[in-house]
Amino acid sequence: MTAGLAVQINSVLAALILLTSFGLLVQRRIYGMLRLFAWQGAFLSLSTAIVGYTAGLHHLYISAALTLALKVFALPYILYVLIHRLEIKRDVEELVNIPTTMLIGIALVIFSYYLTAPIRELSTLITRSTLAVALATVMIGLLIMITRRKAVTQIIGFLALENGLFFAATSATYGMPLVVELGVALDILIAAFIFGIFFYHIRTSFDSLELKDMEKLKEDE
Amino acid sequence: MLILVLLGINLLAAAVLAVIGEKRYAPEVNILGSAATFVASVFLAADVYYNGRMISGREYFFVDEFNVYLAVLTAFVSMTTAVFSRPYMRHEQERGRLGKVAMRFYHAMFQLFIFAMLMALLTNNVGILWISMELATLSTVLLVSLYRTPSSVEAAWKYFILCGVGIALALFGTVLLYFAAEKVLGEGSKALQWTNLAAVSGSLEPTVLSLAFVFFMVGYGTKVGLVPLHNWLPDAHAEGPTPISAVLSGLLLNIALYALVRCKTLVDGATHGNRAGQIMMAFGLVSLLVSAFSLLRQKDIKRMFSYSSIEHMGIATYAFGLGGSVATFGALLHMLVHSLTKSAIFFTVGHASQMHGTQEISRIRGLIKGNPLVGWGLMLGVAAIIGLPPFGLFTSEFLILTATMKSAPLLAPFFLLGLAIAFAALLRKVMPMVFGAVPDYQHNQRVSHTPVILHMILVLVLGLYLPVFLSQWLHGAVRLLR
Amino acid sequence: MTLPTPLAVAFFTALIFIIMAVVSPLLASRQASLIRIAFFFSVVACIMGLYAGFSVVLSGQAETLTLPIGLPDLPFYLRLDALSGFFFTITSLLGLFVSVYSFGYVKGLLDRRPVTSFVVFYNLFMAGMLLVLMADDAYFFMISWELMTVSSFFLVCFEDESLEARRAAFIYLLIAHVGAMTILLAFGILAGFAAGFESFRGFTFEAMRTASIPRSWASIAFVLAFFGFAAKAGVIPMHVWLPEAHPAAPSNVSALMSGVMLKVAIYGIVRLAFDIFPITAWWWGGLVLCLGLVSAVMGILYALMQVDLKRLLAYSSVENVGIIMISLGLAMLFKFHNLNLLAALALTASLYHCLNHALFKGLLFMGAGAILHSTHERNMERMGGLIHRMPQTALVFLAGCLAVSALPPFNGFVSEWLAFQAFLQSSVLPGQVLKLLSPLGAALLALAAAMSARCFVKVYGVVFLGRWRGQGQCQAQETGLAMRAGMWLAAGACLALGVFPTLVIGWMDTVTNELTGAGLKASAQAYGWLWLTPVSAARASYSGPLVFAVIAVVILAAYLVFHSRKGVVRRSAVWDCGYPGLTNRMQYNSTSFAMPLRRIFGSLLIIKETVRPCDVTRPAAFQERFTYEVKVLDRVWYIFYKPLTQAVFWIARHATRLQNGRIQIYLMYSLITLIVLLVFS
Amino acid sequence: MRIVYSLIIEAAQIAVVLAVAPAFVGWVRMLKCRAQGRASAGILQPYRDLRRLFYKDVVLAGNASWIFRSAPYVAFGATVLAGAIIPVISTDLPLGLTADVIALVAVFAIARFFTALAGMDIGTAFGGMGSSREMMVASLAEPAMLMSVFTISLVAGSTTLSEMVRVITSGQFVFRPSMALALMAFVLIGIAETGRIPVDNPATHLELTMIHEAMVLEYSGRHLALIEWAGMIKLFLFASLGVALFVPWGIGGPHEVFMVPVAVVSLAIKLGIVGVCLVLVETRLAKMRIFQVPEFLGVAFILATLGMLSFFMLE
Repeated sequence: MTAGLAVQINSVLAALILLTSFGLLVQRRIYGMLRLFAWQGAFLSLSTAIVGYTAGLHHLYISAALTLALKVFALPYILYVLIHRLEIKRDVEELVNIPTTMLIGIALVIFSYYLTAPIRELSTLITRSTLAVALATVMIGLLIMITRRKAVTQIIGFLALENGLFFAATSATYGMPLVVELGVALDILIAAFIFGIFFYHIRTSFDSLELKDMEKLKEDE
Repeated sequence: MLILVLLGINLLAAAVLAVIGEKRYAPEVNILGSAATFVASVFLAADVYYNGRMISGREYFFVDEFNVYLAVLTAFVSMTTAVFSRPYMRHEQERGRLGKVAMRFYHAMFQLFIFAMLMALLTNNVGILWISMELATLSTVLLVSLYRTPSSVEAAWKYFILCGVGIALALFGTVLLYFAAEKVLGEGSKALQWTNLAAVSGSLEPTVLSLAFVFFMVGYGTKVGLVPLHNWLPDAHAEGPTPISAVLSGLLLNIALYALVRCKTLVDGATHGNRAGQIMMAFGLVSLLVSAFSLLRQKDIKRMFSYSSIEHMGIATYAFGLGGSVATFGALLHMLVHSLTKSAIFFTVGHASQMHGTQEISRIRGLIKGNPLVGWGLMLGVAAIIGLPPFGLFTSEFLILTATMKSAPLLAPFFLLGLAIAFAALLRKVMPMVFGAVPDYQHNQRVSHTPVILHMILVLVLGLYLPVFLSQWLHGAVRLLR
Repeated sequence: MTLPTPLAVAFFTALIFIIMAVVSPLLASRQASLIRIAFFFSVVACIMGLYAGFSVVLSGQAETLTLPIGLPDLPFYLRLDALSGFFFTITSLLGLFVSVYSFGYVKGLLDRRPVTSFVVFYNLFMAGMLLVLMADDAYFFMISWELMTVSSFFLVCFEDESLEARRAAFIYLLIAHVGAMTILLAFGILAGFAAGFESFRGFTFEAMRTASIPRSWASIAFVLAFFGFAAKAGVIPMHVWLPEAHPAAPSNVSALMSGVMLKVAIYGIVRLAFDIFPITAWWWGGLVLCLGLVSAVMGILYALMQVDLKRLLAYSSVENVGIIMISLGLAMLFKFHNLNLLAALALTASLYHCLNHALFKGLLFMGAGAILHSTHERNMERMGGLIHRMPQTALVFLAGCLAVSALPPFNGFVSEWLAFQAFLQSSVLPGQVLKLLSPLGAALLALAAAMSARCFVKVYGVVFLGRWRGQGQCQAQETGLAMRAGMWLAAGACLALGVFPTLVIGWMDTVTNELTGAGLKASAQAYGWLWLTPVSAARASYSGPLVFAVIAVVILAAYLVFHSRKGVVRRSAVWDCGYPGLTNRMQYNSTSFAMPLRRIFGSLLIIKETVRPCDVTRPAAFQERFTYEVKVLDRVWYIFYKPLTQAVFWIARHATRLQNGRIQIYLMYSLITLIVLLVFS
Repeated sequence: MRIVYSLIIEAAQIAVVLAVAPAFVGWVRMLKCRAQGRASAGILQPYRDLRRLFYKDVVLAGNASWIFRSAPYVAFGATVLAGAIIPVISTDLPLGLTADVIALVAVFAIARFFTALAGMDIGTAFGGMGSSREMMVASLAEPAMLMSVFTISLVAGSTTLSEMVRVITSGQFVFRPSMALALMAFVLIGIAETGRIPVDNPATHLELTMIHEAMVLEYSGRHLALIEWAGMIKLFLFASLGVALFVPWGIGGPHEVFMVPVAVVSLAIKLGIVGVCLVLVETRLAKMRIFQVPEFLGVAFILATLGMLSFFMLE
C-alpha cells in the first residue's frame, strides 16, 4: 500500500467517521444509534491500523485492537444488554428541530476546519488533514449530548466524543505514548462500568431514564 | 522509591478496605492508611527540602516545590478527613442511611480517590496526569450518589457527565500538546514529561499551544469549578457524604487547578505573552462574581459552602492569571489555606447538619450554645473563609489584592465587589446558625474535635507566620511558574 | 538600672491583652474570678500603655522594632512615634477608665450569661487597637485593624439572642470590612510604587514614605484609604452601622468603640495624609472638610431625634467625628499650602478633640451603661428623675454633657475653640472655593456646637430630671463602686483637660512637630500655663483655670451674700394651671423636646408621624384618647444602602438563573465557552 | 502698678455692670410705658423688684433637685463673668484675656444650659416647653452670633474683645459691607437672645407666648431674683457688646484712668439711644408665632454668614 493510497483511504475513513457522527446526531432510535456508534468505532479502528501500518508504528496496532475490542464490541454490547434489561429499546426520542441541529453541526465542522487550518500547515504527517474531522467529531459529540433527552443516548454522545479524541490522537500525532493509551482505555472501561451502574440507579430512583426527571437540583427562582 | 511507597500505601489500603470496609474497625484502618500516607509524604517533603527536586520511577514521577506542598497538603487533609469521617460515617450508619456494602465501597473509594490525587500531583507525565484526574472523578462519582436518594443520583449523574466531558476536552488539549512537543522532543513518553516540556517550552509551537490551552482551560476548568462550567459542583458537594464534600472542595479542586497552572506555564513559555493568563483572570473573576451573588440565595448549608469553594477557586485562578511573584505567591498560599479552611468548615457543617438532621440553613440554629466546638468552629471557619485576619486566607487575599492594584487596577473594583458580596452573604447566613438559642430539635452528639481544631490552628498560624520550608517552597514554585 | 523603652512597654501592653485573651477560656469555670483577674490585668496593661504613650509623646523620639513573624520577607514592623504615642495615650487612658468600670459592669452581665467570650474579645479588641497604632507595615496594620474589627464584631453581638444585635453586628462588620478592603487597595497602590514590591519590602511604611507616586495615583490611593477609614470612623454617609452597633453592644464596649476605635480610624487618616505620603491636591483637605461638616450637622440633628439613649450617643459620635474631620481637613489644606504653623493649629484642634471626645463620650456611654444597668432601660421616654436615685452618676453625667456641649470650663470647649481659631485664620488660604468654604464651615460648625448643647439638655433633662416616666415606681439604684470610680475618673479627666489645655498642648507639641514641622508650644505657652494663646495673645486667648475660678468665685459670693438671710425654703407641689391630677406622663419628654427642630429641619429627615384614635368605634371628632407615634429614619439609608441591597439581590436572582437544573444547558455552556475561547485565541 | 490700675478698672467695670443693668432695664420699661401711653413706675423699679424678691421666701417644687437650686447661681456667675470680659468702660481688663468672643458666647451658653435644665427639673409640661423653646432659639441664635462676631474678629484680626475694640477705635474708620451685615445680624440675634419682642415677650405669662418665662416659672424668692438680675445683666451686656463692637469710640484704652468717667458718660448716652431703639422696635412689632422665630433667626444667620463671606470675597 503506498502512502498516497493510505492517505486516500484515511480520508475516506475520516469522512465516514464524520458521517456517522452526523448520523448519531439525527438518529431517533436507540438501536440505530448503537449500530452507528459501532460502525464509527470500526472506522476508527481501521484508520488507526492503517496509520500504524503506513507509519510503521506498531504500538498503534495495539491501539487499533483496543479500539476494536472496546468500541466495536464491548461497549455496544454492554449498552445493548443494558437497554434490553432496562426495557427501553422501543423508546423513540424526540429531538429538537433536526434541520437546525444539522445546520449547527455543519457550522461546527466549518469552524473546526477554520481552527485547525494553521496547525495543518505545521504538520508533516500524512494524517494531518483529518485533524479538522477529529475536532468536528468532538464538537458534534458534545452537540449530541446537548440535544439528547435520555441518559443512554447522552452516554452514546459522550462515547462518540471520545471517538473523536482517539481519532485526533492518531491523526494528529500517530497516537499517544502507549502508557497513556492504555490508561485512557482503562478509564473508559471503568466509565462504562460506572454508567452501567448508573442506569440502574437512575432507573430505580426515577422509574425512567429521562433526563427531564433529573432537573430538581437547581437554584430556586 | 519513596513516591512509589507513598502511592502504594493508598492502593494497598484501598484494596484492603474493599474487603473489610464494613467491619467495625474499618474507619481505624482508613485512618491508619491515610496517616501512613501522610507520614510518607512528610518524609518525601523532608527529602525534597534537604536534597532539592527529584525525578524518579524512570522519570514517571517527579517532585518539585510546586507539587510537594500540595502533596503534603493532600495527604494531611485526607488524614484529618479520615479522622472526621469515623464518627460521622458511624452516625450515618446508625441512622440507617448507609448499608454495609456502601460502607465498604466508601472506604475503598476514599483511598482510591486519595491515590488518584497524589498520582496526579506526583506524576511527571501529562497523560498520566489526565488519567489520574479521570480516575479521581470516577472514584468519587459513585460516592456522591452513595445515599441513593434521587437527588444524589441526579447530582452524581451531572457530576459524571459534565466532568467527563470536561476531562475529555482536556485530553484533546493533551493530544495537541503532545503534537507540539513531539516535534521538539521526539516521540514517546519523553514528549509528555513536565520536566522536559518545561525545559523546551520556549521552542514549542505557540499556535498549537494556545489552542491546546483552550481545551485545558475548559477541561480542567470544569474540574476546578470555574463559572460557567461549575454547575456540577454545588450539586455534587451538597448531595454526597460530608467527608467527600470536604475532600472534593479541599483537595480535588486544588489538583485540577494545579494541572491547569502547569499547562499555563508551558503556554506562557511558548507564546511569550500572557494570553493564557488573561483567560484565567477572566474565568476567575467571573467565577468570583457569579458565585458571590449565588451565595446570597442559598438555602442548603453544604451547597452554600460549595459556592464558596467556587469563589475561592476563582480567586486563585484569577491570581495565577495575574502573574507576577506577589500574586502567584498569594495564589499558592490561597490554595493551601483554602483547603485547610474549607475542609474544616465541612467538618463542622457535617456535624451541624447531623445535629439538626437537616442541611437546611433555616433549621440550623444556636450552634454555639448547643455545641461550642461546632459553633465556634463554624464561626471562626467562616471568619477565615471570608478573609478576616489573622487567618491565612487574609494573607493570600492581601497579596492578591495589592498585586491587582499594581498590575490590573481596573479589575480591582470587580474583585472587591465579589469579595464584599461573598463576605456579606456568608456572614448573613452563618450568624443566625451559630448564635441564638438552641432549638428543641437539636440533639447533641459525639464530634471529632481534633480535625477542626488542628485545621483552624494551622490556618491561624499561617496567617501570622510562614515556616521557612513553606516559604522556600512557595518562592520556589513562584520561580517555576514565572 | 535603665527603664525599658516606651516601645517595649507598649509592646508588652499589647502582649498582656493577647495573653489574657488566650488564657481567659481556661478560667471559664470560675466566672467571678475570671472577671477580677482579666480586668485587673487590663488595668495594669492600660497603665503601662499610658506610660508608654505619654513618654513617647513627651520625648518625641520614634522607635522601631521588628518581630520575627509574619510573611517570609515581611516580618511585623513596629514603630512608636509621637503620633502613635498620642493615640496610644488616648486608648490606654480610656481603656483604663473603662477597665475599672468593667469590674462592676461585666459582673452585671454575668446574671444573664457566661462572659468568657466577652472577656476574650474585650482583650483582643484592646490589643487590636493598640497594635494598629504600632504597626509600621501594611500587612501588620491590616491584621491589627481587622483584629480590632472582628473582636468588636463579636462584642457587638455578645447578646446573640437579640435579632437587633445580630443585625447591627452584621452591618457593622460588613461596612468595616469593605472599608478595610479599600484601605488595603490603597496600600496596594502605595506598595506598588514603592521599591521592592516583588520582594514584599514595598509593604513597609518606610518604603512607602520614600516612594514617588504619580499625582493621580496618590489621589486615588487617598480617596480609597479615606473611604475605608471614614467608614470605620462613622463619617456620613458611611455611618449607618454606628447607630446600630453602639446600642447593641454592652456599654463598656460602646464606650471603647466610640471613644477609641473611631479615633484609631482618625489615626489612620492622619498617619496616611501627614506621614506616609505628601498631600498632593488641595481637594483632599476639601473633601475631608466637607464630609466632616455634613457629619457634624447631620449627626447632631439625628442625635436630637433619637429616643434611645445609646443610639443618641452614637449619632453624637458621628457629629464629633465630623468636628474632628473638619479641623483635620483644615489642617490638610494648610499643610498643602505650606502654612505649617496654621496646619499645626488645626491639627492640634483635631487631635485634641480626639482626646476629648474619647473621654467625654466614654464617660457618657459608661453613664448610659450605669443607667441601663440599674433601670434595664434604653428608651429615654421611660426614664426621668434619676438624679434622685443615682446622684453620683447624675453628677458625672452632667460633666459629660457639659463637655460634649462644648461648654467651658470642660474639655470639649477647648478643642472647638481651637477649631474656630483655625477657621478664623483661613483667610490666608488662596483660592476662591476655599474662601467660600471656610465661612460656611465655621457657620456649620457653630450650628453643630449649638445643637449639641440642645441635644444634651434634652438628654440630661429627660433622663435625670423631672419625674420617672416608666411603669410603676422607679427601682433604680446607684451603681457600684467600680462603675462609679470609672466614671469619676473620666469626668475628672474631662475637667482637667478643659482647665489645663496649655499643658496638654505643650505636651503634644511633638506630634505636630513631627507631622507638620511646626508646633504651638512656644506661642501657646508664651503667657504661662494659665493662658492659652495658640497663635499670639493679640489674636486670641483663653484661660480655662480663670473661667473656672471666676465662675466659682461669683457663685460662692452670691451664695454667701444671698444666703446670709436664712430664708425658709418650703417645698410645695408644682403649679398645675388649675387642672388637678398632673401625671408623670404629662411631662415634656424626648420626642416633644425635639419637636421644634423636627419641624425646622424636617426636610432633611424622614419623619413618619402617625396619630391613631384609640377607640375606633367613635367618630374622629369625639375621641378621648389618641396614640401618637413618630419615627425618624435615616435618610442616608434610603438614599444609598437600600437601593444598593436591592440591586445586589436583583443581580443575585438573575445570576442564579445560570443554575437551572438542566444538564443539557450546562453542556451547552461548556460548548459555548469552548467556541468563544477558540474564536478568541 | 499697672496691674493694680487694671484690677481697679476691672472691679469698677463689674460694679458698673451689676449696678447699672437694672437701671437700663428700668429705662427701657419707662420708655416703653411712655411710648404706649401708660404711666411708668420709674427707672428704679427693677431695683425695688429685686430687693423684694430677695426678701421673699423660697418655695421649691416638690421634685426639684440640686440642679434647680444651683442653676440661678451658675447662671448669675456666668453672666457676671461675661460682664468682666466685655469692654464696657475700658479695654484694660485683666480678665479680658480670660475669654475671647467665642468663649463669651460659650459663657452665655453655660447660663442657658443650666436654666434650661432647671426648667426640665420640676417635671411639668411648662418647664419642658420653655426649655425646649429656649434651646431652639439658642441653638439657632448662637451660630448666628458667632458668625456675626467672627466677621468683626476677621476685620480686627483677633477674637479678643479688648483687642478688637482697640483695633477698630485706633484704625481709620472705613465703611465695610461685612460689618454692616454683621451689625444687622447682631441686632436680630440680640433681640432673640435677650428674649425681647418679637421673639419673646418678657412681660407675658401666657402659655402660648412664653419662652423664657415658662422655663423659670417655678422659681421664687432669691432664686428668681438672681435669675432676673442675670437677665437684666444679659440685656445690658448685649447692648454694651453691640456698642463695643460696632461703635467702640469712647471706651477707655489701657491705663487711661482718666477716660473712665468719659467712658461711663458715653456709655450712658449710647445705651440710652439703644434703649430708645429697642423700645421703638418692641412697640412697633407684634410677637411672632413660635415657628416664625426660626425664620427670623435664619435671616440673622444668613446675614452673618454673608457678612463673613463678604469679608473673604471682597476685602
